[in-house]
Amino acid sequence: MTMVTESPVRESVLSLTGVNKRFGAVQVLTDIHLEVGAGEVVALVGDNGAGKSTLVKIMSGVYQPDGGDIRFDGRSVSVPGPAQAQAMGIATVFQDLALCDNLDVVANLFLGREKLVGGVALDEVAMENEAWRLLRSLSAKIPSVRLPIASLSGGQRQTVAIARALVGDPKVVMLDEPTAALGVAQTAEVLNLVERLKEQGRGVVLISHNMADVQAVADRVVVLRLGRNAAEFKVAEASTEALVAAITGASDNVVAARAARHEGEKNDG
Amino acid sequence: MTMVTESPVRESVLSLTGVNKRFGAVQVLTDIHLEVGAGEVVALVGDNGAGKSTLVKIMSGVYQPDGGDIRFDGRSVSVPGPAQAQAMGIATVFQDLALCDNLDVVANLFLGREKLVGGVALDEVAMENEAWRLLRSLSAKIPSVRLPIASLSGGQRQTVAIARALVGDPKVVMLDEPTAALGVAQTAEVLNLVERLKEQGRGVVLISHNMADVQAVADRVVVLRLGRNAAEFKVAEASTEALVAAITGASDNVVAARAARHEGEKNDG
Amino acid sequence: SANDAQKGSSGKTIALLLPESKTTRYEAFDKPLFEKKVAELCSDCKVDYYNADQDESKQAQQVDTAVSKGADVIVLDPVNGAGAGGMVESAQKSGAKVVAYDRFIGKADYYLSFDNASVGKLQGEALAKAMGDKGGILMLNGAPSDPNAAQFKKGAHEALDGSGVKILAEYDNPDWSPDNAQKWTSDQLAKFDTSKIKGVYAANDGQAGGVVAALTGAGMKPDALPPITGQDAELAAIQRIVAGQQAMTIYKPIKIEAEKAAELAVSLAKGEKPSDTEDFEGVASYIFDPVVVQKDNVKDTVVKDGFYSVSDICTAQYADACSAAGLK
Amino acid sequence: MADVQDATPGVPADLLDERLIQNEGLAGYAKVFWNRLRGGELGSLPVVVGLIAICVVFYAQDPRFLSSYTLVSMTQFAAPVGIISLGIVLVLLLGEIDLSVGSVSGFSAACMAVFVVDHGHSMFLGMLVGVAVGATIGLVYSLLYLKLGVPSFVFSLAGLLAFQGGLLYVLGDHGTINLPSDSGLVQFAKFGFVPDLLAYVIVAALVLASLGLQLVGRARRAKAGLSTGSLGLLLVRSALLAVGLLWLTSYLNVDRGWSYLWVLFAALVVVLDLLLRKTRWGRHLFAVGGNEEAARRSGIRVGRIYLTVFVGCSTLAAFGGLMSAGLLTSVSQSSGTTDTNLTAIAAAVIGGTSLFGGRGSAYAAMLGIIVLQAIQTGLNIVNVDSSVRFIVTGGVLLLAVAIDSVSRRARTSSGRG
Amino acid sequence: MADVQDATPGVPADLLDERLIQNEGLAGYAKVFWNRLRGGELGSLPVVVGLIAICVVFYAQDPRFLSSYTLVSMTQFAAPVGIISLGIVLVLLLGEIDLSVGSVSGFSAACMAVFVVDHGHSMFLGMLVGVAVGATIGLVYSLLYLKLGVPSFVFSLAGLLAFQGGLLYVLGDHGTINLPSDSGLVQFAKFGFVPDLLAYVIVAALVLASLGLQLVGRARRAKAGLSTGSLGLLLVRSALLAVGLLWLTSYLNVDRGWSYLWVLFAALVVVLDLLLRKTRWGRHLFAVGGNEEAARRSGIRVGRIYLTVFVGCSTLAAFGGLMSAGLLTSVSQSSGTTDTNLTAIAAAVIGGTSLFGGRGSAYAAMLGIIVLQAIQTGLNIVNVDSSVRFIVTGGVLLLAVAIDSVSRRARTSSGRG
Ligand SMILES: Nc1ncnc2c1ncn2[C@@H]1O[C@H](COP(=O)(O)OP(=O)(O)OP(=O)(O)O)[C@@H](O)[C@H]1O
Ligand SMILES: Nc1ncnc2c1ncn2[C@@H]1O[C@H](COP(=O)(O)OP(=O)(O)OP(=O)(O)O)[C@@H](O)[C@H]1O
Ligand SMILES: [Mg+2]
Ligand SMILES: [Mg+2]
Repeated sequence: MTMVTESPVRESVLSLTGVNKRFGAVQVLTDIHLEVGAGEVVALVGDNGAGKSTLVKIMSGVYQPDGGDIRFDGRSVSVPGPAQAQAMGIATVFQDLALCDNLDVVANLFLGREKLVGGVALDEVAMENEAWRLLRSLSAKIPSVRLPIASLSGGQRQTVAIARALVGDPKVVMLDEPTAALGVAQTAEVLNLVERLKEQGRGVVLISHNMADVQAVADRVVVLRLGRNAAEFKVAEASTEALVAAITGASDNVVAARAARHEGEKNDG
Repeated sequence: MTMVTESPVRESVLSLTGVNKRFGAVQVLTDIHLEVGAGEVVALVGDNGAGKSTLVKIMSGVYQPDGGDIRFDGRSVSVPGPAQAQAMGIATVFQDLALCDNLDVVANLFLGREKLVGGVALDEVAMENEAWRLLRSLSAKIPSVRLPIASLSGGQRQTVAIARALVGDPKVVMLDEPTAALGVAQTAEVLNLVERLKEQGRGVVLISHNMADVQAVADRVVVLRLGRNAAEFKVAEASTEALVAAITGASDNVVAARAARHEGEKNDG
Repeated sequence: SANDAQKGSSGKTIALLLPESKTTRYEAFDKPLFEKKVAELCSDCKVDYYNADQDESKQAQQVDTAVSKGADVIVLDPVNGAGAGGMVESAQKSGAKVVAYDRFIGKADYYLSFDNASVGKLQGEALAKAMGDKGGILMLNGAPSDPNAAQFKKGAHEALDGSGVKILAEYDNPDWSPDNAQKWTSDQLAKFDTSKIKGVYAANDGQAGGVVAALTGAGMKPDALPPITGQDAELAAIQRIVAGQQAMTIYKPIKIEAEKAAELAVSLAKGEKPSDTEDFEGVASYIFDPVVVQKDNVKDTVVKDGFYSVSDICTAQYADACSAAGLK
Repeated sequence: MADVQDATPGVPADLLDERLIQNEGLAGYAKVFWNRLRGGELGSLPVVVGLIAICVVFYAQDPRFLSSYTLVSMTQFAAPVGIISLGIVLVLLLGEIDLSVGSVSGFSAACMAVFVVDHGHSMFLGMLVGVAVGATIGLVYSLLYLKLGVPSFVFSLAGLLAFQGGLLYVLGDHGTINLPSDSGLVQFAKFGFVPDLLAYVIVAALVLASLGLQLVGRARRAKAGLSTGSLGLLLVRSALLAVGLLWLTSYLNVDRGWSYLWVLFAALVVVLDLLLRKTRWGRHLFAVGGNEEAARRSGIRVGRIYLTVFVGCSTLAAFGGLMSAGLLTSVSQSSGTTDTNLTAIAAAVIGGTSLFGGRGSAYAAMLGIIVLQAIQTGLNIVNVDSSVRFIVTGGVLLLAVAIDSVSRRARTSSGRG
Repeated sequence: MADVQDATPGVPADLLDERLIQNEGLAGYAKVFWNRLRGGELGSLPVVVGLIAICVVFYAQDPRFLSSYTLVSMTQFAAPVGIISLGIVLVLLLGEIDLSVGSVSGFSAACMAVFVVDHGHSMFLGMLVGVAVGATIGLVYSLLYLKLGVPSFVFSLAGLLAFQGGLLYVLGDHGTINLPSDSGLVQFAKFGFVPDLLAYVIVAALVLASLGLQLVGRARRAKAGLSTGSLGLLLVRSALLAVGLLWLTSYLNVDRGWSYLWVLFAALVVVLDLLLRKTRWGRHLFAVGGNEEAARRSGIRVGRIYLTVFVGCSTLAAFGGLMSAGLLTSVSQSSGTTDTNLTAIAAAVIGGTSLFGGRGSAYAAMLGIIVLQAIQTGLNIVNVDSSVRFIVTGGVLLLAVAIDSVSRRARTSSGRG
């Protein structure tokens, strides 16, 4: 297990130190630190329930930490709510998507950032046009942008949630398992998107359980285990096995066992 | 693209022919056929919005098809509701999980199949014990089974939904993207589980966007595209490229483009 | 078409508008008596009946509807007499004559009634008398949201405040509800020993029933209750009076009032101008006297008028009391 | 790959997906309509059918039910509660409830009456006071909701009681206060009817404005390469609207014509509808009602939405109370207490507003109040005993909504993902 | 890998996760309690605090507020509406509403009264008829809901009106019907009090039964290798319960003692609570209320749950109406119409039942009705003007619930996944 202890090379846009969070009788996060640089893709990985989403929600103002320090653009800040996080330039794709089922695709895409015509009325035409552009850029297969979200498939919804993060001009984009429900083509588009975001100099936090995807686009990998910082890797130095071992906390894990068994079967067959 | 036209070798438990479904102005499924044999794992793949989940919901009685024939155990049946589907022996893990947020993990696991003590009272002790056993067998990282579902992480919920399908003795298990939110260890456990189900002679329908997983456990791969049967492969004969091409409907797709680019970069670097 | 139907009604139309349906008198007595008398006096007169369910704006609309149906005379028992001026004006504009029935309206053409304030006064006087003009009472008034209740209350206070009776506690009962009356009275018994309560003023019979239930519930013997007042001459109240559980109720000989109203309405519809009226606050009026019903005059009032038959009153439960009171 | 789809020439950008079932021209629209009918997606049409059924039945009983006179007074009396019901639509859209609108309407009207009649201020000032009272109450409500987290059911129940007490307190020994019948409010609410000619002019302006806006919208969509829908259908619809409204106007003009009160209500409905559908505020309101947490995470200032809605509801309630006082020419202890709450809430629900938030429209209040008013007027005209009247009201109400429910039946078994 | 965790010896299977903050012994429980207090997860405790505040204030005004006599009559009068409120809890748990419980209670009582007094049948038969009327109404409601899909707000509104009419119709010219005061119903509801000794026996039996059940449960858990919680705490809690109940009993015995009516209500609460928490039906009810679609997909026969709940609610309403009639010894046109609906619904909500389904308990009805009754009795004893009375009722109600709301505040900003 390689621990990278020196701080990242680039100047960090967002950094957390000593963050704690507890829910009822469960201590969900203990003394977490995390840094994201401009133009850097940080992958946040960990087992189910490790506390990744909770951490993302703290950074986007949904939860308030019980303790710890958040710095944005070098200044110490508090993030009292999602509106403030957005105003600062933090865009988030939540794991549960946070879409309004009763509104249609266009309305969801521009929620809180509606385009206006004449200063008051919603500019439905401009928004619909832009919606088609955004969705096509993600290879979305949505029959009509006037369907309510409730009647979309799981992957279609996720695409809408991701497209939302592209409206506006965020400094940091946080993607919580953005490709979980996506098809192969859409996943590839999202990985392309992450690379584009990075090129544009934005900081990206990517949560994923797919090690191949993580290794393909991340610069650095931060591993959480049971609510604590478990390890940190430079992506170039991290093998899949090492990552899995860090996540599960043991090198003789079920993944390794499966791999070994299949290897054996293949050799047999 | 290889089309397998001869029917599967084994006797089929569940088979669909000519199934159609439409929602409002969208024709979601057109003339679908599908067969699942006992002890067979059929992977159902396709792009987002291809109609996979809709098909699963038709087979589990959630939706009624507009037309077509469903045969179970050789007899032509109608599936008027989920209760009937379960009584027949069809267990389903839905993509949206279909859990009750206000109930705790134990209650959700045994919902509709509660254990009783003395004929009337719920046997909480037996259910809690069994719950721990089921969850541990899936490597779930859930701090307490008395937490309401609302306070679980995405992956924890999905594990609960999967564990539910193991309560009872189904003939066919349908898993709609069961590993989407799971960690690496849990995913491996679910793949192990699928293999166990297959060994027990149950039919399994597995929906997944992860071609590696599909290739690891499936016997046959059925591809849907825009609501129609697009292709069918024996898994031994299907390469990842061929599958992706069948899903996206073109061999010059974004996945291939990405792969090629990365190949290029690697060769450069 | 619809508009032709509106114009084309021949004969005379009399509209009868009553205020509510939760006390028995209106639909059980006023309406049938009125309709019967009209039918007797005038064969091609038609009576349109409305009930406002205690809702002023509903009644305003009903006045409008009555006008739309071409009413020649509107007999209006207002939900709120003081606020009914607007309705009267719109009706009068259409050429209809308005008779204020049972409750006073300042702008009406005619007025027929038992005066509300005098009802309260009668109750108060009877109570004071029954108590020998001394001792403490509980006082339960009608709903604070019912303008008529305020008039009863005022009348009762006039009678009681000057007497030797002392009001221990007073309550405006939302909705006139018997349940509330029972609860309130029970709660007062926490403060005042039953022996201190020498009488109860209840504005109507429903509340009187609640009071009786509360007092007997607290252990008082049903035949040793203090005097309790009432109003409306409900059957249940007459039964209680016969059984000695309630001292009195106010009986308004509705028959007289309703039939007089019918006569007046018919003559107005025929264009006549009655002359036997007296003046009440500037309105040509017929004022009737309400009757205090007590155990000794049940026979001579409600029974005699055919308001109730003896068999109505003397059910199995009250058979003994009836024979004791000489009713059979 | 995005361009693969764009390749089909001439097809608007939003109609490219091959799974979309295309329909063109009037025949196509008839087919769409038929499918929506079968699929139970007809919006308020079924309730309208229920209304028509009610009208037919009462008309058969007594043709005067549909006379000009009846229609005029029906609309006039429907307006005040309709205005209150508009506020209820707002709170229901958020999934909240306000049980106190009746009390608030009575209390505000009483404040106005005391201010004008007892203190001799002008009617205009009095009305300002009444409306301000309503707005203040809404402000307090939203503070209770936002700062203390008291559920709306509870604080509005408390308000229901407290402002009934307030009404009694303000009226004091007066009991009833009669408004001067030459005051502007009474003249407007009770005696104000739109002159015949003006009514036609208004209708024409309305129809032209609606047509114009739709044509402009069409042109913008066409320019942006989006589908536009059939021009024929648009024109036919506008023509039907024009003919319908003009005929209705001429029919009402046989009697007194449109009452100003109703026109005011209708104008409020149109304005609120535009606010709800066409502005950011309305969009955010629907979002908060549909999924408050999602709305919050989208950066919407959820608190402000609640504030505007509670203030809006109480203000509309106060305003409705003033109009009701004007129509009755008096304020009394019973103002706003009887059934006003239930009628206002029922109207919104019958018109199709969900109690769970996120679904409904301003027109729901209008439709619902017309249904309720029609039942009441019909029973007034038909003349029955109270017991029967209650039973029939319940039955007819059920009927009107059952038609809607049955037609929605197809939609129930839904599910996602 | 599952065995990695199981390896820790001696730790119960459900306490293995290292993120769980462990607390042992009484001190540990105090800490847990404090944390829950701060985290706003206290269930009904805050409302109880509100109730205590109410009691203190009224006691300061007039000590007789807490006299044995007052407490006895307070509990007695609270019971009938409490029973109705229990039914409301059921429908609210499903996220539905029943606005007609008041009318149904009055209508059923009237049917009973007419059957007994006018037709001379026995009281027992009369009560059967009354309850059957309620059950039938519930059956009709559930058919309307399940077969036609009419929303519960609408059909119960229709029922509210229709059965008010029905009440008037059944009573006819009678107006009020007096029940024979020697009838079993009146004797039970109005004059029935538990003899002193029996009361102590019941309390002892109750406490022992509860303790025994808990000990058996503990033993079973221990045997299955699950955590058991502190035995000390269990004993302390039972002891507190015993002392509290015994003291209350002795205090009430100074006056007439527990009324049978209240004991019946309490028994219904306990039974319903057990049904809700310990049986399949209750589990399914919560599931349907929390997420109907998920419940359906789990194979639950959702329709049956709705059926039992609507029938249960109307039956309880009818039963409450009968008890109310027995207590008042009469049935009149105003039976069940006055505020009964609002009080019953408010009691359930104040006690902590959510209007949106899936959260609540049978004890909510009990707690809520006690709060409401305490306010009313307090005001009756303190004796104020009716305007002040309304205002104070609203204010106190708000206060009782605001304490709860503020303590829940911490929980609001939630979110998943
Ligand atoms: N209730 C509904 N109403 C209208 N359209 C629907 C409804 N349910 C599904 N659809 C449409 O049907 C299509 C297929 O949806 P489905 O959920 O079956 O896709 P899927 O293959 O499971 O996709 P994914 O991989 O994203 O889960 C989508 O275009 C969706 O918009
Ligand atoms: N609102 C809450 N109340 C109580 N516990 C919570 C709450 N939210 C999260 N938790 C707990 O916190 C832990 C971490 O949850 P989190 O959602 O952050 O996990 P995660 O790393 O995102 O997992 P996954 O990969 O499954 O999405 C879980 O054990 C969960 O049960
Ligand atoms: Mg997560
Ligand atoms: Mg799917």
